[in-house]
Amino acid sequence: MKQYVLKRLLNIIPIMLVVSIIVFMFIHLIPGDPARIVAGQKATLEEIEIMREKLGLNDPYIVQYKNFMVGVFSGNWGTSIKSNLPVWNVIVPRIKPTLILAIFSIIWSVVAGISMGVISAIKRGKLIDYIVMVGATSGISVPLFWLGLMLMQIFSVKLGWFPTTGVDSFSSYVLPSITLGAGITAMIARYTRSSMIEILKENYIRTSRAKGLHEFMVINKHALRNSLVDVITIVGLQFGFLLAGSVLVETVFAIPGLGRLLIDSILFRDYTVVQTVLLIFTFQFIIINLIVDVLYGIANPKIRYE
Amino acid sequence: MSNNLVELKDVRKTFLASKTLFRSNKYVHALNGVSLEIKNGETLSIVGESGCGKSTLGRVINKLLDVDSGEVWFEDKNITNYATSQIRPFRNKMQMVFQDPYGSLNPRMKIKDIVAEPLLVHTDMSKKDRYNTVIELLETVGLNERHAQGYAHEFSGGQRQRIGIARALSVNPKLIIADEPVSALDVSIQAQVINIFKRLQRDFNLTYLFISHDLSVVEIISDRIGVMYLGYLVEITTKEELYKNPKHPYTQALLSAVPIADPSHKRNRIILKGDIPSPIDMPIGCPFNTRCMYAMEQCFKTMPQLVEVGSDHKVACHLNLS
Amino acid sequence: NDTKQEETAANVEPNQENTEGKSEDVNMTIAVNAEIISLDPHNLSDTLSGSAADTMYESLYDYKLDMSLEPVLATGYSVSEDGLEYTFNIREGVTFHDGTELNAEAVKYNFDRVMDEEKNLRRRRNFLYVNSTEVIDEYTILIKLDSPFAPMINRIASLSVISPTALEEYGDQGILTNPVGTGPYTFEEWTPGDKMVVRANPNYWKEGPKIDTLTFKPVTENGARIAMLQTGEADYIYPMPTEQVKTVESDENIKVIEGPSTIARFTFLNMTKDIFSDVKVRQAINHAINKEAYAKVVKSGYAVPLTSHVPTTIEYQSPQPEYEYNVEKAKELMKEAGYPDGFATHIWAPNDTENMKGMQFISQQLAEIGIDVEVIPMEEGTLSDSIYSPQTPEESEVNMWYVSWSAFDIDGATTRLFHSSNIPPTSPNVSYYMSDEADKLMDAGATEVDPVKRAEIYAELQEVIWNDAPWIFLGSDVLLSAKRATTEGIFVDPSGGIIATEASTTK
Amino acid sequence: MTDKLLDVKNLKTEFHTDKGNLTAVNDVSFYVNNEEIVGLVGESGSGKSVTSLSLLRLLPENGEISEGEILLEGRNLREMNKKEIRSIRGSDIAIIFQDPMSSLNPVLRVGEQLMECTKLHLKYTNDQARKHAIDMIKRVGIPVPEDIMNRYPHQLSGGMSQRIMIAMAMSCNPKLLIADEPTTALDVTIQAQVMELMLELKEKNKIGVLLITHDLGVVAEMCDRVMVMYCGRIVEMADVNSLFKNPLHPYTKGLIASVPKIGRNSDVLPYISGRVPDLSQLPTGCKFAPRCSLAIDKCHIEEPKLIYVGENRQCRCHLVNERGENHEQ
Amino acid sequence: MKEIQYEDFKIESPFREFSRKFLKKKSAVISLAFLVFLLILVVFQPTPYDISAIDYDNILCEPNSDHLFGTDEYGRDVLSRIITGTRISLSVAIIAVTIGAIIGSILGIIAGYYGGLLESLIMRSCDVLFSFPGLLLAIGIVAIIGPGLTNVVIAISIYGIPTFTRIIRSSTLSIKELLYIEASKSIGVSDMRLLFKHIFPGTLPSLIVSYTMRMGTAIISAASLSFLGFGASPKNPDWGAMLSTGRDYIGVAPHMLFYPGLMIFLTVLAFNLLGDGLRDTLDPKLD
Ligand SMILES: Nc1ncnc2c1ncn2[C@@H]1O[C@H](COP(=O)(O)OP(=O)(O)OP(=O)(O)O)[C@@H](O)[C@H]1O
Ligand SMILES: Nc1ncnc2c1ncn2[C@@H]1O[C@H](COP(=O)(O)OP(=O)(O)OP(=O)(O)O)[C@@H](O)[C@H]1O
Ligand SMILES: [Mg+2]
Ligand SMILES: [Mg+2]
Repeated sequence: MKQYVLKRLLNIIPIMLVVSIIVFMFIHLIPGDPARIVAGQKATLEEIEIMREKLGLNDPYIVQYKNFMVGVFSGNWGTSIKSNLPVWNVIVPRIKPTLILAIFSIIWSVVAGISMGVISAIKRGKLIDYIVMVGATSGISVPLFWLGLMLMQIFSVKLGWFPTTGVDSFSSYVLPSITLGAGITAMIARYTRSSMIEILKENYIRTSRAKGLHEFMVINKHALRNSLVDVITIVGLQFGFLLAGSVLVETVFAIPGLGRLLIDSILFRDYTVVQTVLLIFTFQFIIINLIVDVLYGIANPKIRYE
Repeated sequence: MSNNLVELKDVRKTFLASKTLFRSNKYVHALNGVSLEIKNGETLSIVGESGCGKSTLGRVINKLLDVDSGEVWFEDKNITNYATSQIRPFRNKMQMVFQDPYGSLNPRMKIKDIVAEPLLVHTDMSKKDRYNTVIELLETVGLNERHAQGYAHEFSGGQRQRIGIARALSVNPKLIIADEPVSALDVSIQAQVINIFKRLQRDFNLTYLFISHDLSVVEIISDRIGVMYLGYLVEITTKEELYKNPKHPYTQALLSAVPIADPSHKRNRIILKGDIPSPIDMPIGCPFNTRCMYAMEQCFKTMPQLVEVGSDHKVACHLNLS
Repeated sequence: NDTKQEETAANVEPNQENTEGKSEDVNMTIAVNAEIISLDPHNLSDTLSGSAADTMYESLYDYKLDMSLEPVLATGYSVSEDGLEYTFNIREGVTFHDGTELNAEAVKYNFDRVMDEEKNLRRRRNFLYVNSTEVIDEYTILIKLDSPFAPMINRIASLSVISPTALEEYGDQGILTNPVGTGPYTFEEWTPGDKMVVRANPNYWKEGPKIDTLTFKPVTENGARIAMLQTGEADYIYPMPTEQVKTVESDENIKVIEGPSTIARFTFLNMTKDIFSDVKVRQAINHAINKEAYAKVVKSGYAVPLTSHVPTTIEYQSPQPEYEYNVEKAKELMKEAGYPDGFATHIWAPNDTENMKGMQFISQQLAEIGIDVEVIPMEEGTLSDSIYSPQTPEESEVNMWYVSWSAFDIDGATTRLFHSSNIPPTSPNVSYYMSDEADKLMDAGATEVDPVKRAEIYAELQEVIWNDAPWIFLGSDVLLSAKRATTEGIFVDPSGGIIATEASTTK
Repeated sequence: MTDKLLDVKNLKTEFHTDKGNLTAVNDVSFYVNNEEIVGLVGESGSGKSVTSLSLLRLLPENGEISEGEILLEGRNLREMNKKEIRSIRGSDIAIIFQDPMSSLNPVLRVGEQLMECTKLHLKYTNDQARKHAIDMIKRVGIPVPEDIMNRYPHQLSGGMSQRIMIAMAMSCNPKLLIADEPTTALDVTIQAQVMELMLELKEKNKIGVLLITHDLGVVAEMCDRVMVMYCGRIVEMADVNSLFKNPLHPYTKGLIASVPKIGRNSDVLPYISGRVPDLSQLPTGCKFAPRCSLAIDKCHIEEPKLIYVGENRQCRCHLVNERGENHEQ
Repeated sequence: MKEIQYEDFKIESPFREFSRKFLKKKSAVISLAFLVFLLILVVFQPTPYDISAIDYDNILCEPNSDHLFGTDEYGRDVLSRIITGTRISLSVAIIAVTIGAIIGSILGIIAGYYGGLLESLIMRSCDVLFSFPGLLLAIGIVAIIGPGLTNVVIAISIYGIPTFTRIIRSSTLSIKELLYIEASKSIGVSDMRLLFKHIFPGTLPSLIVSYTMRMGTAIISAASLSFLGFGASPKNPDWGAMLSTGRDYIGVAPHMLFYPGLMIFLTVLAFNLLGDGLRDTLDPKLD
């Protein structure tokens, strides 16, 4: 297991390197001159030229990439082109809202998704299974932002139960995390269901029934534990969805998170911020996948003891 | 030209079991220096328990696997290092029949296409000729034209196995490697398939490498029998000799363990202790030393060589040397 | 040492208030449509950041709602005959939030900062003509120009004054997150990307806000911003999306506020392209567009037709005879110009819904006179690249560019857009309008100090440009904001700046 | 009659499938006495496993026992409620399945799975259960039981898993052990070990065993009485010696003849032609008739009854009946 | 050793068996019917009004008997635009997913079958693509190549490639291990024939299922791109663009937001339910 983690960690290095090159190429491939955007419509040519020099945009790409990488490793992530603040100061306050949103969403999706999946699997073919599954499938079929706007209209504007926007209190996160979690819940529910159905056919389930265990124990102890092993992987995969979804949800609910920052920064050609956020996103994604794999290994003794 | 169709010389084969980063990798020792020959027209059976390397042996001869060391000879040609393109023409001289009659037929193809596939690869027959040949072959194994249109899942295990045999026969091979062809079948059907094997051998002058784990099945069909244990060939001799005069303690135990369908038949069973060791962490010395009731000091040190102990009877056991 | 002590006192005070009576605080929230990018008033270029900074910073003079100048930190000024020297009298008894005294020294410090070439702050461009500044006495400062430049007073006056002590302490970057000015509010907190909170300045030199804190909150999603106003989470929103006025009209808790703007909406016609080189074509196009319909469709009725290339809110604006909507006349002109069957062209603009609507409208209208306009929406950065990367008019591919422009003064609203020296890549004279006559008038207007003569010059200039029709003159926005009925004292000026100096609420 | 541990009467089990209702087990009656190993043999698909699952009402969702009684010491399992039947499972009747590897939960330690049963039925504490489990592992002949307790199933060999399964089954001292092909997945040498162990346990614990297998060799070596099953019906029942010496039913005859026997194989092996019919397309009359070389017209029309043809001996064949060896009992 | 059970003796072609099972899945059949209905809309385009006919007198009309789904900010008939939008939205999805599926399958089959360095290379590239989570990749691509329908298609297909590569690879890997592949190899069948005749048909079930499911994802992605301002131009009334315009009228003309949203929802739901039904019928193990 340790071996495996180590190997995976080593594996990250080349991937991150390629990712960094892609990120760098990406931001330089996007048309648009940040110097001009930063300086504003009304800027003079001279101002723009000074700006370009200052931002190092006149250097050859190789030099710019080198500077970028040196910055990454020395912890100097540069200054936001847009706001002139250190990139770090721009990013740090954005992490918390996204993180809270992500955690809330994941927690409720996992809880709801697994319960829905299990109920559905046990009641397979019954009406309740049908309702739960069509409901779950709806969760992945609805455009996030549409759902968000609708929820806001109903629960904030009409009923006044939750704040429309912002991150000021716990209740501010309710609607956004429901919106963001809907799709993930659906995925988890569907996956749990099919995994449970497979597992309920397994011989060891028959064994545990033959021992005289209560059906509740059979499901909870024997079946669920096994299906959780599978579900872990799908939860991990959902993080990608979560990050992408956060972009949309943060836009709708005016949450000052990383996702929104990324979009705004791309639009503004705030290179330094874009590259850092992208690196954070991908790094986080890779790390989460690693954690998921490790968890999978821990949950699955076959892998743990290899 | 010698009388040997196939000859294996000290063939070794390992599989990577797990990759480790810093320590040396672990390997499954599937074949540990197996030497044997299959004579033209004979049936050589290989018996042994699960995981002892029987299938690997078959695959090595068929060149589905490359050996780590040693040589594989076919029709007096050393085919050990033949590339895929070189081996392809040889493939029509040796065909395989597999254990699992359910898995060995492509579920998405019609029976006629499955049986015709070797013809398509190795001959340039016209479509019509191919079809006729296929029907002929199916009739040889007791099926008919109507079956040709079906898909594999519509057939019973015995029928599928016969389809597999028909496929193997389609290119007039010299050697048929049958990897546990009847293990998955019910007794009442098993007999059917074995009989077909026997008949075909006569009719087409075939050579068989017949792999099985069931000593009672092997007896019906074999001329000679080799016993394998943990990747080693521990005993090889003629059928009569093996049943009458088994030399290796493992062969003896194996013979005594076969349940006999006759309640009046009482005998002393040899019950071996313990399990077959893992082919990853092989015991030092004789591989059987962990379970052998006669194990001596020497057995834990050196691996006995396979030596001639009688006419056409070879055993790898220290007991028989002393 | 004195200042240090006061500074800490000033810092502690609001905290105490916070802990004592949090619930009694009167808090107001303004929801806006974009992020606050910077709070350094010398280094920002967007209106919203300007509005946010202006709650804490003041300048020597400021625009009133009618765009006239009103003295703030200055009490008066005089200009020398040759228009090269400006003398300002600084208001006495004003202190910065950190306790520092406002005096000529402090003002000079700010001038020096903004003019520093090294720093290249964004506001530097307003002071390119300033040669030097000089402290005459404690409350008098003299500003010398290189050459006479008429709009100078507007620009000099608009320089926000930062506490020099704070600038020394926090540095050019630190000041961004630690604003210290003289304004009606003191800084409380700012999370970049999220809200900025300011607190009423208890030591304000004149009557200030009647609330405790004011929050600026960026909410980009239009629907969400309105929802906030509906639920009372916001007391004031700007901009109020024109499309959704109906949503809140019936709500008696909400008032929609309309105001004129300095924003001109128009379309550049690239005159170096054959099709647009003939003035008849350009005039035909102007006749073919129904400006009323434009206002109704694209701006949901919240726009007024342009009567010159600058909106009426700009000083020296002089109305021109309208290009009346007349398809027949337009067709006639097209025929005269040799395009009886029209031609094909394309129009560029950013890819947001409003711009796309505008482009589509133009495309539909021009179809009436046979001009086939392909709508090409582009992402902002791409658009800017496409417009500014061509180094010569020949390389330029732009045909029409649907865009808006806003400036404080007529020079700002003219020279950059029409002077022949300002064609891309230098500046956005995307019509590639090169008229000696206009150039001369623009130069003259900029250096003429006498208001009467200036007015004449600019009247002539506007006539020339209007008749040359290098643009499609579409309209000028009506600025829409909305507030809770309880909200008082928050306004939006014609340039889109939010003024909350006297904010109060009865909620 | 009272000494019958398990008495099954006219058991009928059906499956509801998309091809209609399939009767996998039909009119099956048999009994198992204490200290007796009763064999149930038959080809694949003949309904052996379904019979065993029916006994404990462990059928998959689409399966249903539609007729019959299952009496364990006189109590009818079929009429018990869910709670009662659960209290029987694992304690009075234990069952082990064919594939030991897949019958153990891969994510739980072996020890925990072993302890579950005693904790549930005998209300053992953790410590008691652990001690008992270790004891059981020792009894099935595995050295270092403490180590085994902490292992996961995939770390066991096939033989070991099957012994763990047996230990698990025996841990609550059941009265009846149902073993569904307990050795089929094992190698012969290991099979010999497990068979030896089962015989030993039966002797010691004086339990009744229902041994299901398709291997006539295993039957001959293990069982006291044998039932032969074909198409969900018992076609013959006899004590083991009579059955092998004098099989009555043509199917039994064919089956025994087709088993290869070391040292006694002739050149051509006898076999039964044709195949086991599909449940959805069962022939009318005797189900074996289409494959039976002796079939007469009647066989194709009327299904014979299972009747006593001697002391403790039953057969389901028109021919046998007609030969007048009819012993009503 | 596995338990062996004899199967049906009836001769039933795989297709008949498939349709017999499939027709039992009600939700899948209804979904299929809905999608066929959409297809009919696409082909015949029964639009009651000209989709670009501007009617300034009827701006933002509520749904009424003239305009069943109301009108938009130009007074254009929303229903007609939705019908036309069906064609655009579906073509975007179909083209994008098809491209992604073709490239992904080829890469996946190669990676799964040949293994080794080639596989590492392909799979690591997929990891890299995957490490830009979901929609971000599409956003990135559109940001580079610019908005517009074609580019949205390109972006979505690139973003679909790694998914298909992985699914097909794992499917190939498991099929490669099957005995009938070894049987064919032992016969001497060439690699090409093996790949196309034996392995590829085996991956088809998972390919079909994920293709169907990805259709839903693609439609949503395209709409999300529009929402974020990276989408197609509103002149082409694809659903995403309509939705994106509609949100500005949320309080005034909710029908402009509701109907396109509903359409997206129903279509994606149909694709997903159909995918579910196909999976249950074809029963490949999807990862
Ligand atoms: N491709 C492979 N990769 C790794 N290990 C393998 C591979 N093929 C076979 N082995 C291992 O090699 C050993 C011998 O395998 P082989 O299949 O030859 O045994 P066998 O005698 O045919 O067994 P069985 O009776 O179960 O078919 C086993 O331990 C098996 O796990
Ligand atoms: N869940 C089910 N649904 C439908 N038919 C079933 C089901 N389970 C079993 N059957 C059918 O019942 C019949 C008897 O099956 P059973 O498993 O009892 O056979 P068996 O004698 O145990 O065979 P084997 O030797 O292969 O274990 C078979 O034809 C099988 O197809
Ligand atoms: Mg094998
Ligand atoms: Mg069974």
